[in-house]
Amino acid sequence: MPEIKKLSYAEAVNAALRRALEERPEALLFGEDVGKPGGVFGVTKGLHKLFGDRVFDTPISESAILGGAVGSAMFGRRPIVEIMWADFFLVALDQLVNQAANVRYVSRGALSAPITVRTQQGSAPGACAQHSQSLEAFFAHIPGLRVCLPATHQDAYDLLLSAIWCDDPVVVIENRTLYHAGKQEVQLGGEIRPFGGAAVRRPGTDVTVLTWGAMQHRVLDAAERLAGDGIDAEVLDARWVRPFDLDTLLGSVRRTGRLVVAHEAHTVGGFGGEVVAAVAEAGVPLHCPPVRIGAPDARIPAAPALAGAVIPTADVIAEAVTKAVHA
Amino acid sequence: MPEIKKLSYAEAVNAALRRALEERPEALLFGEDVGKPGGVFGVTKGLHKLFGDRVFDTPISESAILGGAVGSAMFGRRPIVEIMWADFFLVALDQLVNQAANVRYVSRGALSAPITVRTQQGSAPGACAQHSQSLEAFFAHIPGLRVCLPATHQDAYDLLLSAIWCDDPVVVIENRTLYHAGKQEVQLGGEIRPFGGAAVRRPGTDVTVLTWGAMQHRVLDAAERLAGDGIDAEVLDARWVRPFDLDTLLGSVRRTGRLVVAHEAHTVGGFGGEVVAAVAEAGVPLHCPPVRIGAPDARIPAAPALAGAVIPTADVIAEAVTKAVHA
Amino acid sequence: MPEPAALLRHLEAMQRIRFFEEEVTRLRGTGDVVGSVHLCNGQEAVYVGACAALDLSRDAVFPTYRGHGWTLACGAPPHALFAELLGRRTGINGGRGGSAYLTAPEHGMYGENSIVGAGAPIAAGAALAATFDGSGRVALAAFGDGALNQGAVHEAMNFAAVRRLPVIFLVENNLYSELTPIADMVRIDKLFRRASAYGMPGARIDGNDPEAVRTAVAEAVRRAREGEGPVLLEAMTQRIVGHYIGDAQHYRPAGELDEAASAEPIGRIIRELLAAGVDQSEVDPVVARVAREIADASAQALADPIADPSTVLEHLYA
Amino acid sequence: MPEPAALLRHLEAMQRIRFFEEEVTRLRGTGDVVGSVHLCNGQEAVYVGACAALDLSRDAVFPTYRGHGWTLACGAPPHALFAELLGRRTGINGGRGGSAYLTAPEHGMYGENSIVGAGAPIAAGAALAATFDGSGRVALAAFGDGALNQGAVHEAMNFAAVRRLPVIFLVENNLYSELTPIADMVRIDKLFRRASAYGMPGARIDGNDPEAVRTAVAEAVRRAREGEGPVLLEAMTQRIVGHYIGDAQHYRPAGELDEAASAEPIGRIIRELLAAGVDQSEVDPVVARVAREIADASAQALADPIADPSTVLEHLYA
Ligand SMILES: Cc1ncc(C[n+]2csc(CCOP(=O)(O)OP(=O)(O)O)c2C)c(N)n1
Ligand SMILES: Cc1ncc(C[n+]2csc(CCOP(=O)(O)OP(=O)(O)O)c2C)c(N)n1
Ligand SMILES: [Mg+2]
Ligand SMILES: [Mg+2]
Repeated sequence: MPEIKKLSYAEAVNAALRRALEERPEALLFGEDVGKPGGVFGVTKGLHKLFGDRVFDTPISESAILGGAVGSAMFGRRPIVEIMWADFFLVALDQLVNQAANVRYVSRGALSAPITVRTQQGSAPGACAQHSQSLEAFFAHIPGLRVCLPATHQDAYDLLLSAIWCDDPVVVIENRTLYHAGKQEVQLGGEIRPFGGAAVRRPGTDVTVLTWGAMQHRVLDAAERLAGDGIDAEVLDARWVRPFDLDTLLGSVRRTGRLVVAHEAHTVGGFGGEVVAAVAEAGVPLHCPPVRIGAPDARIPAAPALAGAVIPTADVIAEAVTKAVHA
Repeated sequence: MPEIKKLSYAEAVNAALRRALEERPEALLFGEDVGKPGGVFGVTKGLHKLFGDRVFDTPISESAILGGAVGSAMFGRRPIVEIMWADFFLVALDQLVNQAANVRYVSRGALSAPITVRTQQGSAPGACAQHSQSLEAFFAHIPGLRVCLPATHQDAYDLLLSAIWCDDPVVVIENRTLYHAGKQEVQLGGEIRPFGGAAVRRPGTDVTVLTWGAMQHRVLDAAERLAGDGIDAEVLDARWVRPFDLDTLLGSVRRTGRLVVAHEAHTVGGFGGEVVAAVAEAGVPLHCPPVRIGAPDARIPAAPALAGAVIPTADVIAEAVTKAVHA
Repeated sequence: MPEPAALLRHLEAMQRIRFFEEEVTRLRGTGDVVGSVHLCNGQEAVYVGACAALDLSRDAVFPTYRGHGWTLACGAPPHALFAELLGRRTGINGGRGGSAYLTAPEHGMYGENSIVGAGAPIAAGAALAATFDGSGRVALAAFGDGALNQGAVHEAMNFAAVRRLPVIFLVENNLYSELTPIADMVRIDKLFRRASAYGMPGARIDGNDPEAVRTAVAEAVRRAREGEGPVLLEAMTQRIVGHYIGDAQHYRPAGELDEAASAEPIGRIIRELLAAGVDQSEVDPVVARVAREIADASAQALADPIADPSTVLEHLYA
Repeated sequence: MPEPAALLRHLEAMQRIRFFEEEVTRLRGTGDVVGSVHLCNGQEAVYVGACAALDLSRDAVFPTYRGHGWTLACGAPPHALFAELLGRRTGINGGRGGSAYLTAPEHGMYGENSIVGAGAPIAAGAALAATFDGSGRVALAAFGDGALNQGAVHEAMNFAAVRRLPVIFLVENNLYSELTPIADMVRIDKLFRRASAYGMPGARIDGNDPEAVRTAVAEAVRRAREGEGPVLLEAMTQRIVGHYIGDAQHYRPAGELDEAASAEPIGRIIRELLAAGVDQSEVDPVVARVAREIADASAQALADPIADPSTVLEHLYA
């Protein structure tokens, strides 16, 4: 019985978790502060009360959290765990890459590790260099994982459910600047969709701008400004970087003949390189060289004035697109 | 007083370490089994005897090893540490990415962490999925680090010394299949070169094949076969993936008009994507779409027959190059 | 004093492992087996004793790369293990796991682990599942002395202790981590003492005596099943071979290997059997039967077809 | 009983931190300071006591994100800290570090760390350097109660113990890790007891008494300088504010905060001073002076120019 509710992004995540815990008795939810306190961002509020022991707090032990997820998933549980910041994955990446990603493959399907790891990433005003990185490229490089970055309220709900229902290990990368940034209508209770698939956020004809994560809102701002300048940009939200929906991108680029990829992560070695390379390999003829927009080589500084010079803004995006279109 | 000696790759590494410990009294060498036993691959043999306490064994504690390196480097030591397999970095990547890479930037140069981390990676017959990954894309994505992959005996010596002399954190990725695979003449004692710079391993005119790490030997094999078929491939060894020597690559591609990138790492999200994207962005006109060769989406299986179907062979490379050239 | 019949069963199980490892050594010598192989000769009593205390139809074992012995003690067929090491289609993981990353869930062996210490949190997770599924499952994480210095093991032990998870942490203390003595890598070499930091019981046991291991693990299993939480057991043993095939063990002090050889569990249990009045003629057929079993399994595996590369992309995802 | 003069010095140092944090709270309210800020109100005695025992011209402190107090106790100027939190050009790291990742090596403060536990191995590294450079340096790693469950801390403690490194592991046990009580996350909440697992001394100290902290740290420094190795000290204290500014602390049981407020170190040391016969008129000027100092520093920082974005690519590499 689908229903529509006005929710914040955080509430949409909460609604998805609640539904998963209701409909999947084998689902567990655990991580640092996710139980009794309801999460440092309030995302898991009320769930411990509703579901008791299935929702619990853990020590500050990311290897135990991820290993606990892998082990319990091997035995039929459906753990949903939280790594509070993507940066913190780096103390325990082994459990995701060397463990979760291998279980099914090595056992030829005799075992599996269907875990869902929620995290959130990116820069926010005042956040330090150890709380600001965008690391999707790491996860996207690992066969055996699936990776999505919900950037709308509806996707916060939908993609998380797709992840939990998926029988593979999935990393869901949220963004804390979106959690409480306003309410939107979210359709709850609909059919759970399979993972994968990009979304067209703004149709256009002159240039394809592919993006993902919170960056998409800056890209859409830029696209509105560009429209004022007579440039009609098509904005695609990749949503999933593994599997990446290359077909939708190629279709768009074939129409527009121009490709810009914008992400918050560092440009060098970022997933934008993968995207541009895949389009180049496909031999799609372009009117101008493809363009990547991302953070330059620097660490992410805390002061907003400094971070603002590293993380691409709508201005930077608009300028780069304009330059590409007029190239 | 440069001299030339016939050495194995492992001995070349050993010679570089010995020179560093001799010429830099602040150099330390530590890691699991690197001291008294001389390393599981015998690479550090004899150094503990020669340099005493400056060369020591550590517990199986990668976070302590890397953190110990960062902390001692901040106070003027020049630690050279070993992470025995690149796969093991994943239990302690925090110390490299969140710590070492930030120290200088955040302190605006008041502090620095000039550590050298030797590791080795890749598939070898019988090695399991947790001992076979090629992870250079992770390191190459991190501003603040430098990353090289010496693939020749001479580079095993030269690049390691460049790394140790470099005032930034450097990851040196060796390859265990090369350690004892035969001796070659290595020039010792020459000038220590600055980091960076690709090498032309085989000049050619028809197609540029860029590679790095042990894969280069398969690429060179493929190039010899291709020569028999009348295809003259230029083989470039990137050597450093951060900083990546784009100029040398662009110069070559401008001449040949064709680009193939071959690496052992997984293609999707691999550093090959960065390279192809950078060339595409540069707008170099190509006769045919660029081609990436790497491991397909799979984990790395232990059985040689299976691993051989995942890791690109000289055959696979030759075929892909042929196809590209005839496209 | 245990029944001679029980000792004979232990002997058989340990001898199966020993012969298996000896045959692997031969196959590594001929080049049929390739790559790094970690043998467990000398440590067999740990596996045989522990598995005798587990109910492998529901319990779950998580060993390390040094896991042939565990896998056999769990009851996996030697043929499928040989085939795995030989990269055959009939390998227990079709050649995907290899010597160091075997999985045999149908026998209660839920995966070797080649990342030191990484099996401990996964075992805690298996135990966590047991607190919800009513299975009564107990998980056993086995790892080496050196693994205790790995962060993941620490996290797993605290996590298990605080949630009272039904998991047994079993240290195979063979005195070395690869080529380095554990005594040089810790200040307190009574490793079981670390348990008290987490508020769980810890004990040192004779890892060359399968009955001592069985007894201690059985008590740990009882506690775990009754909701009393985890335990840390430190089984003292020694490998009487190198860390990997080819390791010349120059790092071992003179005499140590000889002593270890004279204390190794198979010779010891035979001496115990004879002392208990069992006749050599009852021992010999057991040994001979296992020798034949292993020789046959190896021959059969060698005759099996090589793993099929065309399947290599399968089973990455659901 | 310490001299009143020493107590007055402690009072001044603690009050400086308290006023600093109160002003930061105000600036966070006005929106001049942005982002997540972790205050240390209530824990000042730990920093002031420890720094009084260190020789900051050579020793090195490695605190956590809750590090304003440490940085001030080390002697860093309040103005440069305010400026850092305000993202000014004059910030102690030019705005690059922010509240949670400050560095002030010129004052012996070698970096806050925003990754729980990550400072511990780095401090061990600093101590390792000291075993070679003849400096006599002692490194002090400070971290919270919750950090003890992080793998890196475990590895650092064992590494330091086995190499007898001159490092002090100082736990600020404020009973909570973010919003979760430490008592729920460990079985043994006497955290200093973990030291024995590594073969080093451990002790619990009164973290609201700067003299008690000073004395314990001084003894740890002595040991460390004389090559006797590391120590684990557990300073019992409480934060009398939220984990971060804005944390409503619903998770704290009724009465706990009131009790903490009545035990907090500044009120306590004033009561001690008065009990020792010092007159209120000797206390007041100290407090007033520090209040002015902080107000001036804040005003000055607010007037400073914003950090210069054109410099943002500098100093990534040597
Ligand atoms: C995280 C990690 N670090 C290092 C290694 C390399 N390594 C493999 S075995 C081993 C020694 C392990 O010693 P111990 O735990 O005592 O087990 P044993 O081999 O003696 O059974 C090491 C360091 C690894 N596999 N994983
Ligand atoms: C590796 C890692 N995991 C999680 C976090 C998120 N986090 C920040 S502070 C904190 C609580 C730390 O508690 P404690 O160690 O007691 O220190 P306190 O904040 O009480 O000073 C957590 C979980 C982090 N910063 N790093
Ligand atoms: Mg061992
Ligand atoms: Mg705390």
